Amino acid sequence: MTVMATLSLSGDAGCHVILASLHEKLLGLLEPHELAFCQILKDSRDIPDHVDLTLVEGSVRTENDRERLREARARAKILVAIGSCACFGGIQSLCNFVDSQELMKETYGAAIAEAKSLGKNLPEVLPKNIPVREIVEVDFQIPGCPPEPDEVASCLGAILRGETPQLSQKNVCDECKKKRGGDFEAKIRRLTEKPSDLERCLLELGYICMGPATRAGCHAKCVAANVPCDGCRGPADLKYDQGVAMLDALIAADRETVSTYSVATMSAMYHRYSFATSVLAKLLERKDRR
Amino acid sequence: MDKAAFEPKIVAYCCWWCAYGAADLAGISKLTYPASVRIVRVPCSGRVDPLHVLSAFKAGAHGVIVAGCLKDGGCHYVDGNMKAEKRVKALKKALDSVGIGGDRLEMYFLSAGMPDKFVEYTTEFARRIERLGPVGLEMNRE
Amino acid sequence: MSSREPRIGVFVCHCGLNIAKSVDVKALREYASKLHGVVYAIDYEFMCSETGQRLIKESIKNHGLNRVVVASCSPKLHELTFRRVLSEAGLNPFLLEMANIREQCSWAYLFEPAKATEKARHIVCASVGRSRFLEEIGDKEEPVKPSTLVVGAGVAGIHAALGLADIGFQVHIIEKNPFIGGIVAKLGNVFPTEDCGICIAPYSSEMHRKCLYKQQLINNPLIKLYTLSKLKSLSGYVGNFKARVVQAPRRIDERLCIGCSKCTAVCPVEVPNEYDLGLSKRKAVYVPFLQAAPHAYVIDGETCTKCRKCVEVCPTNAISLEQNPSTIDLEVGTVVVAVGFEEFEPLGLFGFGKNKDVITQLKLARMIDKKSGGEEIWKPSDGKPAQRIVMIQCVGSRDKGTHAYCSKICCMIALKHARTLKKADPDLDLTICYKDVRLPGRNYERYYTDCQELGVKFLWGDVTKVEGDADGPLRLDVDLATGGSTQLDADLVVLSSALTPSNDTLELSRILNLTLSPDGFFMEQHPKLAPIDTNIDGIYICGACQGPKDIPETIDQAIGAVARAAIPMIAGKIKIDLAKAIVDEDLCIGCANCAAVCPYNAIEMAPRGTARVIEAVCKGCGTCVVECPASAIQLRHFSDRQVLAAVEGILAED
Amino acid sequence: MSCRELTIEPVTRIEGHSRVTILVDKKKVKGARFNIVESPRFFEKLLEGKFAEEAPRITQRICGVCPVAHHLASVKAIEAAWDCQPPESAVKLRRLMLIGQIISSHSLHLGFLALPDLLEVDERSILGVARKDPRLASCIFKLNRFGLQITEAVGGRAVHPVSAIPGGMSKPIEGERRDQLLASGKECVEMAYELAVLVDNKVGKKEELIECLNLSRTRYAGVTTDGRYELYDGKVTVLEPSGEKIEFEAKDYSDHIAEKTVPHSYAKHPYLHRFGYPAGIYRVGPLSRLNVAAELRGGKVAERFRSFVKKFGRPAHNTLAYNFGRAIELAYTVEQALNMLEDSAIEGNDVFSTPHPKAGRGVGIVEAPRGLLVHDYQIDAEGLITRANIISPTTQNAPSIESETLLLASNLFPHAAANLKHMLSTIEIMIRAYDPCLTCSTHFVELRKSA
Repeated sequence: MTVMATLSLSGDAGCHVILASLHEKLLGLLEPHELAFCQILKDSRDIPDHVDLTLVEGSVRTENDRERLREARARAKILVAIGSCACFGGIQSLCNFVDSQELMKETYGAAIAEAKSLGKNLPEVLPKNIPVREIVEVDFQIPGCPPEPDEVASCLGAILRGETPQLSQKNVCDECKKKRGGDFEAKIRRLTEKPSDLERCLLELGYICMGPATRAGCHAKCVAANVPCDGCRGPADLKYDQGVAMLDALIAADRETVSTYSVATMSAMYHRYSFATSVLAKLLERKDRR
Repeated sequence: MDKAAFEPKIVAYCCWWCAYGAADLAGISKLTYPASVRIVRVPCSGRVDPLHVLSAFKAGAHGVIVAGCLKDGGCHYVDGNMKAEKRVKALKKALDSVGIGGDRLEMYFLSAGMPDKFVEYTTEFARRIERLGPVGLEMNRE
Repeated sequence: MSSREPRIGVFVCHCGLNIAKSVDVKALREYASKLHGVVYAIDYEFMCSETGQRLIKESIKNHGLNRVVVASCSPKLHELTFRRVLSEAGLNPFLLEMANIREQCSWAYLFEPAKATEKARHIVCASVGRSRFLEEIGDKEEPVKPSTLVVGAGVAGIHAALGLADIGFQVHIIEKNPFIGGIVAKLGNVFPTEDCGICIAPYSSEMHRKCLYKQQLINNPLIKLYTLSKLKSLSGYVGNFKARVVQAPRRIDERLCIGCSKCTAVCPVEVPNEYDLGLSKRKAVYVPFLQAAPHAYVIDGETCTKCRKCVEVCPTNAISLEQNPSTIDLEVGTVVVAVGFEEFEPLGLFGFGKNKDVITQLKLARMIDKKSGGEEIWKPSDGKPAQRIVMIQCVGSRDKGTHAYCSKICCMIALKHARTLKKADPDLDLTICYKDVRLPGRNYERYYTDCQELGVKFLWGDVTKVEGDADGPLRLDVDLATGGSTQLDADLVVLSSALTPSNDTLELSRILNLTLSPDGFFMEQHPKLAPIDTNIDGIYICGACQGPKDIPETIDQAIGAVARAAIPMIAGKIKIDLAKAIVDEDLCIGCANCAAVCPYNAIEMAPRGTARVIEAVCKGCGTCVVECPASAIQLRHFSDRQVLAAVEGILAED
Repeated sequence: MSCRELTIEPVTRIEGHSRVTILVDKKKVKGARFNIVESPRFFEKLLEGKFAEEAPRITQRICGVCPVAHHLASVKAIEAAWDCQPPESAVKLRRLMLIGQIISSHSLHLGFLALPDLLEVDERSILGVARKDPRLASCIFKLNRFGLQITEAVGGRAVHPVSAIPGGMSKPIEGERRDQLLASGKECVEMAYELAVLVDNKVGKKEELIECLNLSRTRYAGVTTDGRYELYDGKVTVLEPSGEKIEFEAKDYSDHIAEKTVPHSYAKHPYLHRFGYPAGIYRVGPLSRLNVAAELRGGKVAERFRSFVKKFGRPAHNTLAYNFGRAIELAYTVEQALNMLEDSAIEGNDVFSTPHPKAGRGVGIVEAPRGLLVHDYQIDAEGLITRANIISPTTQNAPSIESETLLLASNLFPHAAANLKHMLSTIEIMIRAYDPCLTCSTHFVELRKSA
């Protein structure tokens, strides 16, 4: 019997919604095992001392997140980061552009920002939003915002059987049904413009479609709905910087708008979920001035 | 930090055919240039990925030079230098908005036979970086 | 393989005192020995010496090294040397990394040992860091087609074509003009042998048979000549080039034309003859001169009025006025470029273009060639004899305003013409205004002494002005090099004008992806070591398209090109190292960005939609790597990981 | 001092991280706090400088449980700023998608979070429910799946849909998908109704618990159109305990609602400005929607609604009535979904009219499963967001949750000496009834500051 736990850090609980949406499959996965801790789905106050498999959803934004994560890691044999917040820091990392002091000040007022937290009962907000991997060792990552239910089920199934789960090694374009013509429009198109040809590759039409730089496995659903991929599954090969790869390609394609808008604006286009892992984010952390 | 004591670190991505050759020739001619300029060999300035530039800053560089062949036919890979120029232009903007500053990145064009230019450019750039000082975190947001 | 834990050996070279004088090599070795992955470090006086090389080989064996860092001179000097050392020691040559601590370090900070030593540490740290990620890179073989495309049928192209055919290779030679021979055919007698420029090699009967215009080229079964033809595109790579040639219509079938000249006789159109630089006229259907090859007439489509008179008189029905351009596709293993030069048209200089009696040496050559024995040289303005001739040297050469280079053969041309004229008419007043007289070839100096003996006047100085009245003589102001100035009167001024790249050079450089020198001539791969090779494997250059040169030198180069082109074709195969771009098919989305940006067309889209690098074509510039949105393409030996390792290393704090 | 703190941490089976702290001495409760410990994610700040048309996709990441609500409130705010009217077919699709959201969220809450308590199963989780009543669990799953399927068919994805873009929808619904939904819908209508009856029967019998949670007397806010039940569009209606109603336009919300920063929560407390704090505290969500709506039109569900009104009065104040209300809404929305799907107009192809970005401010409101949701953006001439404000339902319920915690603890504590655990678990049941979504709640930047 495998003892399991789930931990929610800073995120939107969408991964738990995905777990719940496994329905009968969830029961099947859980039935011979024990879900010892899952604050959202069952009454449980503490992570037990020994857990075989812990799923972590969300990124680390507060001191409390960090402590709970470290505790979870210490008690877990296998720790799996689930969802793009846990894997790459998620969408909230786009705030890493702004100093946390300033964020707190603008949100709650100067006095509170000074204290770094709203009061003694509340955890301190860390200077930035951090992916799980940068705090503790992660055994496996299931990316996606949200992750694909089938993928979650198959990965968990594999882990429970003691196997290494497999994710697609290809890019979203591999699963995309749109047709490519070979020429790219130099203009950057925004969503406010309807695609002139619904059969045609959105990147070629000028939309910033992250398909080329994003791991497949989602069946290119967004693009099938005529909306460009926004890269929620992160890069297919984790050693690459998803957004910079796309930035390069956009510069190459003479897409002038890339240099018209600030990086903060464009990061929401090509680094929407993986900004915290990007080299750009690391640059923000450089403070060699005293 | 005392500005006078500031020793910048500058990465110079030099294309193998021209800029690297010019740097070699500078040495051969016993010309000196700031020791803060640290040369990284690339086959062509067109090989310099924005990732390389950003990573240099991440790794602690205070300035980055991309040096390629002369414009108008000087590039040994046809037009790699022009592609590099385009990227550098876009990257300067990116560096502005992440608080590094686009001034810390520059592209130079020279031929293998221009050791004097290599010295002139690198010296001038190193001065600029010394003036700018260490990398700060002033956000440049509109 | 890379999966093996790196065992790095660092070899610090003193280079005598070249490095050791400013870099503390012992300290550097000590520092290197502590870097991550380094299992062995040693310093030695000369790593490139036999003993140094043996030291590396033995260390590889004794210490089980699988990466070698040599901290010495620039890799431009000895990378290949040390790669060979690795090969000989049984290591893949690409597991070598050189740390350039001489050119980049010891020589640049010659008198600042502390600075030099510190910088050497950074450089070694970068090399060691990068070496950790080096991978073995193999090579592969590709077949080479035994045929050559020669572009340009002047003296260089013709000799290259004949040489290759002599070895037994199929040659396709294309010429943009209707007739072969290039500029040399216009020169009359040529130095140093004063023989016919059209024949070039007159002395022995055996040689004489090689005369260009004795149908050598035309009759050789291995040579196919395409006149009026231009290269439109070239794809592929050494051994497997695909060329597309477009041939303009001759409008007269070469095979049917018997050269009877009936067509010319009836043609009503008369225009200046380009061959004679306008000194004579030709018809719209013509041969420019009697010996012209191929000996078939041509109809100049620009000026022909289509009156069809020629068609009516042609006894063999060889004429077809409605002929269209045709496209010819050729597959060849190698390409020789021999498109020659043009004479610089010095408009606005020394009254050229304004005054008819200011001409260039090429025109003078045509005049000398045309005049009969006793005739005098005449003034083009009125046809009267020119009694006073002044030649001005270095027009458009050695001059920052036009061309900075020396055109190399103008001195000889001027002397040749002066000698010829003075011999024919000892009373002629002939002055040469020169900057320097440069005559470095065998038997060339004789022209100078002959001219002196014949009474040619040499005036050392710069001509500052040439002015002419309507009727009077031309008046020249000369600043003398010896000080002061003087004035000369002349009936005829002859400008020794520069040699410039032929008009097609730029376009051709784009079609062939060849680089050009700053002067605009084709750039050889190396001025000394590879004077005939280009930046593209399998494409060779010879003759004046590479820079001004005389006929002997041109033919030397043409023969050199024969040898260079023959090497891969005789071998029948080429070895291609695989330090090229490589596609990860899993990640590739088939967007073809890489194929679009590749300057060499080295990437093709495979039928299943992913990109594929043609290693033989790829030059390893790596621009495709940057443009891939899917991070699916990498450049071997300069992968992102390898470049970043060098950057991280070079910035690492001690 | 002999004060001590009783805490519940984390409060379970709710979305997000929170803690209840009750300060007691020997005899009575001195104070109570509902700490939302959930980390702030600063979405309002994050939106600044971003393309406005991307906001619907970005802001839905505020909540994985009710993304459609954020998706739609966001797109409506932008359309308001750009004076852009989506075609009728697009509005139909959006309404359907929002209904899908209510179905999936309510079924999730009832089945996974609330029912384990109300059925008093051994293991308080869906597993416990499934063991005790497999058929019920299967119903819950089917309903949840139906909701997610609607979102996927209309929105392109089941969670975090993508199709709502300023100007309409990126695609119509495919005929095949509509047929599939119709088939599942027909199966679900009966199940949803049965579930409402079950909640009524099982929970209705818990007289003691119902009595115990009949504490709050707040105001209620919800969207109505001409006084009728509404989810997607309309005016904000505030119902006084007296039964009087105040109505205002969405865009004027900031004139009516003020906020108070409280030092123990990363969520701020909003209240109706004209009544002051804490008198101006109001509640939102299923209970409010049923309170502010004059009636529910429909078949058997209307009957349920009448029985609900009969049981809890008007306005219904009992916090446990949230669960009843949720069950009724679930049955009602399934019915509505089926009605919409049966109308072939839902397949309309004209779903997009090109918007013209311009500078301006826009407010978008919808009823999220947990209540009123407001998105308010300032957009510049380039179409970049310069300022954003988002008020989520749970934020609005938080003050009431806290005050009710104090009331409940005060009531129970004197009798709880022997069974402190019972008291704490009752407090949790109360909190759960609100179905709080705490990740949503910590996004609250700008309202009129309280004195």
